[in-house]
Amino acid sequence: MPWTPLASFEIKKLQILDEHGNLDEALEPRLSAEQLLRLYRVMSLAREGDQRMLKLQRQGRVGTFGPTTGQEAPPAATALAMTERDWFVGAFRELSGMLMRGVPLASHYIFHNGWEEGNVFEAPRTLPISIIVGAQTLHAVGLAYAAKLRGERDTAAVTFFGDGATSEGDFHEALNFAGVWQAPVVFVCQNNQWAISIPRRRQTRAETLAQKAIAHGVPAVQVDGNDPLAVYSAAKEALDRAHGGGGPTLIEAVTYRLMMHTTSDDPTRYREEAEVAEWWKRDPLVRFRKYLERKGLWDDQRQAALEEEIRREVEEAVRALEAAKGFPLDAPFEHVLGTRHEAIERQRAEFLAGRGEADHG
Amino acid sequence: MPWTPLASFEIKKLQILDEHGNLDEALEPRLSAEQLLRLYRVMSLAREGDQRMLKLQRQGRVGTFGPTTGQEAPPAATALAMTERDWFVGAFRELSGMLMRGVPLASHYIFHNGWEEGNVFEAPRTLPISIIVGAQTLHAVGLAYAAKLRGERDTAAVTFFGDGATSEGDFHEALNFAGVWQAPVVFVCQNNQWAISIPRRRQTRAETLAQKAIAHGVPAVQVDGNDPLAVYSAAKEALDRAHGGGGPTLIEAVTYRLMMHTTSDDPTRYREEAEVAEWWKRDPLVRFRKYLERKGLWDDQRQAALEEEIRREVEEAVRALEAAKGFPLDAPFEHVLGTRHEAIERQRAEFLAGRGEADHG
Amino acid sequence: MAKLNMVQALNLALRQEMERDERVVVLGEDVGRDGGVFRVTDGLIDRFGEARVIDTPLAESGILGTAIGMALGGLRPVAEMQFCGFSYLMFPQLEGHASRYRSRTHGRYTVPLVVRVPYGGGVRALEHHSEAPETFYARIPGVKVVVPSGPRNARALLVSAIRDPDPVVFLEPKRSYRAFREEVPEEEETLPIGRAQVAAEGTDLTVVSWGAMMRPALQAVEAVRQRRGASLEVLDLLTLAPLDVGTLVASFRKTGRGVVVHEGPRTLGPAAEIIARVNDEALSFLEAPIRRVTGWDVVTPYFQREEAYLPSAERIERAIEETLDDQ
Amino acid sequence: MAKLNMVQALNLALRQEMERDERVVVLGEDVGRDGGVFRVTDGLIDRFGEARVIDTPLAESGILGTAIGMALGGLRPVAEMQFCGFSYLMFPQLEGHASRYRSRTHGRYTVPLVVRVPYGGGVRALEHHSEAPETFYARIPGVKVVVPSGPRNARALLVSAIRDPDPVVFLEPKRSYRAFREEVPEEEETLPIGRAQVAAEGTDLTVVSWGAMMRPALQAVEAVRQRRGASLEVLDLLTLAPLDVGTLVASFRKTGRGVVVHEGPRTLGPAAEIIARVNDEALSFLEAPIRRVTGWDVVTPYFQREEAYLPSAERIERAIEETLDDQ
Ligand SMILES: Cc1ncc(C[n+]2csc(CCOP(=O)(O)OP(=O)(O)O)c2C)c(N)n1
Ligand SMILES: Cc1ncc(C[n+]2csc(CCOP(=O)(O)OP(=O)(O)O)c2C)c(N)n1
Ligand SMILES: [Mg+2]
Ligand SMILES: [Mg+2]
Repeated sequence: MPWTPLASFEIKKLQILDEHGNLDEALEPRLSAEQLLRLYRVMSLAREGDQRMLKLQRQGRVGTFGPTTGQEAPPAATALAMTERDWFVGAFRELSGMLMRGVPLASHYIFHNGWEEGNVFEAPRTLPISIIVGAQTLHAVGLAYAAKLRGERDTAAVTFFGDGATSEGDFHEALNFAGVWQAPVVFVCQNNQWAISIPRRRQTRAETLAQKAIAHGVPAVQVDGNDPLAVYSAAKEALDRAHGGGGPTLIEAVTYRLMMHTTSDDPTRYREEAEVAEWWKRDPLVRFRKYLERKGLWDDQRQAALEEEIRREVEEAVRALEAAKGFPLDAPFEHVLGTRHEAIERQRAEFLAGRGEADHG
Repeated sequence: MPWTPLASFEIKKLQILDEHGNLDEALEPRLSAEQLLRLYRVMSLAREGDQRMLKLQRQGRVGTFGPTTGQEAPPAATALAMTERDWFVGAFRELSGMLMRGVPLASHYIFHNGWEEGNVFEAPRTLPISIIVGAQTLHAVGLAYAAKLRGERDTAAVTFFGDGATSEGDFHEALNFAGVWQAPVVFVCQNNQWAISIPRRRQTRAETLAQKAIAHGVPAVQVDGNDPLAVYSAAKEALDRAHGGGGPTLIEAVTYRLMMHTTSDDPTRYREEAEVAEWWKRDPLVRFRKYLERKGLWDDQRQAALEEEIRREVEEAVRALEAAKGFPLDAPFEHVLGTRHEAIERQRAEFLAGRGEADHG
Repeated sequence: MAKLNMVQALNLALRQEMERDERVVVLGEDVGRDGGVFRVTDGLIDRFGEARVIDTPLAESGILGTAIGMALGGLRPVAEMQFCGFSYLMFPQLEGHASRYRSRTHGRYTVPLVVRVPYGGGVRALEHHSEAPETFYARIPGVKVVVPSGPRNARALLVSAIRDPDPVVFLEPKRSYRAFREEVPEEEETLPIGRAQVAAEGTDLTVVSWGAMMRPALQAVEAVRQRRGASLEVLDLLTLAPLDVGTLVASFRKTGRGVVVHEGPRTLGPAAEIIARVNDEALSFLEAPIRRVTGWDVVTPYFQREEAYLPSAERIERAIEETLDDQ
Repeated sequence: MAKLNMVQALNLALRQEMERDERVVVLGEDVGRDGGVFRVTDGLIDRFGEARVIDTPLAESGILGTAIGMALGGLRPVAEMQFCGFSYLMFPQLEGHASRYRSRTHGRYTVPLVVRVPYGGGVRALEHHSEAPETFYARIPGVKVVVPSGPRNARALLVSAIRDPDPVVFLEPKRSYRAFREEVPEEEETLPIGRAQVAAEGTDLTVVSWGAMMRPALQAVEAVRQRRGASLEVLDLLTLAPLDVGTLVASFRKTGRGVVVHEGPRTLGPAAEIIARVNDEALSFLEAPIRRVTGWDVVTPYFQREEAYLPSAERIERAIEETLDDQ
């Protein structure tokens, strides 16, 4: 009686499609050919859109951004499991998921070219990029609470964040609120092994990031984040639970940031090329393509056609980026408040007058 | 291989002396008679000092405060396990621990009578009361880091906080930093079941508070917080680990807030008297007295003598409280910065001139 | 009409808005079963249930962060910070997100919410319970800051704040919570956000204040008026952001003299901005330096020294006299 | 003497102070192996080891909170916030504890630490990377706020800040990090905290600024001087809290006219306090309203609109001309 066991916990890892393309058929999710091909297409578009953007950045045609290459699976496969009624609340490395939600690639470019206009897109219930690490996880919990309060059983909120974000207090407050409220939230941690220069093992002493949910009585699982099938299955299960009133889940998706943190970063200062090379072997696109091929859904010809199609789509986005200029300079005055106030309008007038003079002078 | 168990965890509970005074002899800590009597004395003084303060508050002789009655064991027994080289970093419900550290009861009264002077005491490495819930836990981690950096192997930092505090982001950041740094910190959660009106089960979905440490790879244990022997043993083990370079520990001490949250609070609005009555039966003082009696260290006569002694000590503190007045009004100007600045000095002069006039006018 | 104190008036506003609009929810520490530590939310949980009157875990960033999500999701959350000194924990969510979703998305997503913050001194409280943080919030573009001074305007302004499309920090002067009562009509009343009120008209000098300081300010004005028959104008700002510059400037153009009263430290307090606005638009009308009767640039002292540090009617009186006497 | 840019000068200060005083430690996100995202801490980890150059987990409140503990424990921590927009997460620890241990314990416990914060616009960065938060920090009693404007004073002020007995928020104008070089002596140099510098003497008008805005301000001054031969005084504040009121007031008494330039929003920006101080002590010397060339009261726009929104040499020039022309 003096030393009583009170509670015990276990964290498990899910992998369905391994890096060699081997499949665990018992766990294979039931996805239609159309869904599988959409997933592959979106991941491929994200990869190509990302790589093209790196060039644009080097040419000064967009500003600083965080490449997503290598991390296409967690956002895209999760978004595939979502419906239009679910909320998508990302951080800044979820390009594939935003594309799956219907955000135009051009919006992503325009945003990263320093225009708020890049955040004005029609994709349903999809919030723009959130830069402050960890903060957005709380918004997801509030969105989920609102849905629950209104009896919208078909609505959950899905939020994404990195391994580094699990150190921020906001992340824990979000998990805790979600646990207490049994709010329909899916927390997806993209553990890409690095937070800028800080490796995962120096971010926290915990052996897994999934176990952070134990602190808040929230179920959690680790998945191979380069395995789109595992991510999909875990996300689907978590979403089903959320929709069914079963509350939140944390999914740790183990993946890797193959590029620099952002285009301002030089990763050779802090990590080994060998490590990066090792992770290239686990490229989610290669693995998924093999899977599609084995299912008879894919071949070289289709691949060539897709590549051509994507090339055109990316070119179109680049053209849209180039066309996106000349937006009204005084928009910040227009959108700072939802009501008009003399003090603001007078500053706007002063601003515009100054611009006019400056343009002439 | 697809569903791989990755990690498992267990939380245990320690009790040595149960509420009927039954002892688990195998686990009984080796404390000298002097130590045991000191512990009993300090807990008794805290109880009496607290109850007397309630009356002082009702008479308007001190301001709002949070009574500690019922929670004497965790701070006092932990402080007994500490040395002068360890840091004591409390919240606001650790009167017994502060007394054990050598903080005069009078200082506690003077602080709660609205004088910063109540924070100026000689007790070694003992920080004043910290009101912002959770914030102080980070200071403890920094103190521990400093000690470790300087090679002070005999120094750990011990920080106290409530069940409610475990919801604050700062608490998690503190645990995480301590885990990564393997800093010599002992986190003592006084889980007194309530955070003002919020019961423990609505504070978090977690079954125990101890398990919050799992999120950060930090070992944790739950103890019966009304059992001074269990608290002492857990604290001693955690301190030994910290001093030995083994890093941080979280101790959840399960106890109960027998009084109101603070003197401004009316607990009948939100909790049942029956629950309170149930916990009075687990009074740590009653239990510990029985233990001392069985060990032949205590009897009614000694009890009477102690009560008399404590009564006198408390009266002395009340007298010191009454005497503590007339402190310089401009002390806030003196202590806002460590260097002199004209702008501040001119305000001080303006302040003093204004007081002078007001006094005459 | 019922005679209500400010706590009751705020409670009335919340009750009626929750009845009128089911999107309105209340959240915070102890706002439910306990009715809030000041009882502003008293009884709401019985009327509207636990789902709309939400006792949250103890985490201020969590409270505002989830309130932002609720607002994005179509609710109208009214969050409570238990005391001013703890409200800073929600500052990053306020500055980083509540204030920005509108501008970030050019209006596609907005965050209509209210954060109620009991603030200011005078109630013999512990450390961190008596701060006056107006500046921190009024300085954030995209946030409105409202401060009532009495039960009636508190009720009307809270209703307006709840219906406002923007995040509103609603500072409640806790010293005024139970200090006095006013007639507050049962029927709906609102007051426009962004407008100051002329509490008394006059031509010799303008006294500007808000919140709990309105009472000593009015006392001081009355004393000076009686003693020397001066004609004193008094402005009750009611909104600190966006500032009602028009009313301020008009008054100073008329009087040419002024005293601004607030509790928080002098440096970078709202008085500084008011003086700067007068400098911008009415400098040539000024006949004397505008005096600031404010807290000092020190850490808010514990309560034994508090009264000596808070602006008092005497200090305000003296400042008015000196400013009137200035050549 | 070596010609250094500001990054190198700050690095020199850190290196020398760490050599001189083993209590000095550096902590923050990516300050170690990576050398800081701006390379201010470059090479320190190789020289002083991981224990004194601490790559922390990603948590700003954690960084400042543990730095407070380190300072209480006898170290001299220099914490880095990666960008201004994330520094608000440490605000509660700064306001609630760093600024208060001294006053709370009447000097028994103190918190000598430095928080370095890269701040301000002009580097085409993402949202939250370009804010100018001077007011938030300068408004906290018990905190000092220092802003260098060039490599040499950056080095000298950082040394002073590290040796200062109080918490110092050290705002580094990131636009100036690599913009230009100055001779910076290898030998120790310090500059007093709390003192402004007269960057140019003049009698017709005073321009007040600090940080990155010093360069456009000086450009504008030069242009106006050349165009109309005006005698313009320029103050580089260097410390924003506590303010060097003496130097400010003396200058305005001499010139009677002024322009204050800063990046952050106008409302409640430091310019307001400067104007209020002049109102307090030099109003009768004023011949024209002091003009504020500042950011606007809007959310900091994304980088395409940034240059249009930041004070430019042209705007400053215009304000100087208008102020000189005022009757
Ligand atoms: C609150 C906050 N602090 C610091 C930063 C600067 N920063 C941007 S991304 C990043 C690392 C994030 O790491 P992680 O969460 O693992 O996400 P990843 O970048 O790897 O996708 C940091 C420190 C920030 N954006 N927000
Ligand atoms: C950051 C913060 N938020 C709110 C408060 C107001 N408050 C004081 S104590 C308390 C409850 C604390 O509960 P717990 O941590 O369980 O400690 P206990 O009071 O039970 O000892 C609250 C909400 C505070 N002091 N600090
Ligand atoms: Mg990462
Ligand atoms: Mg408690």
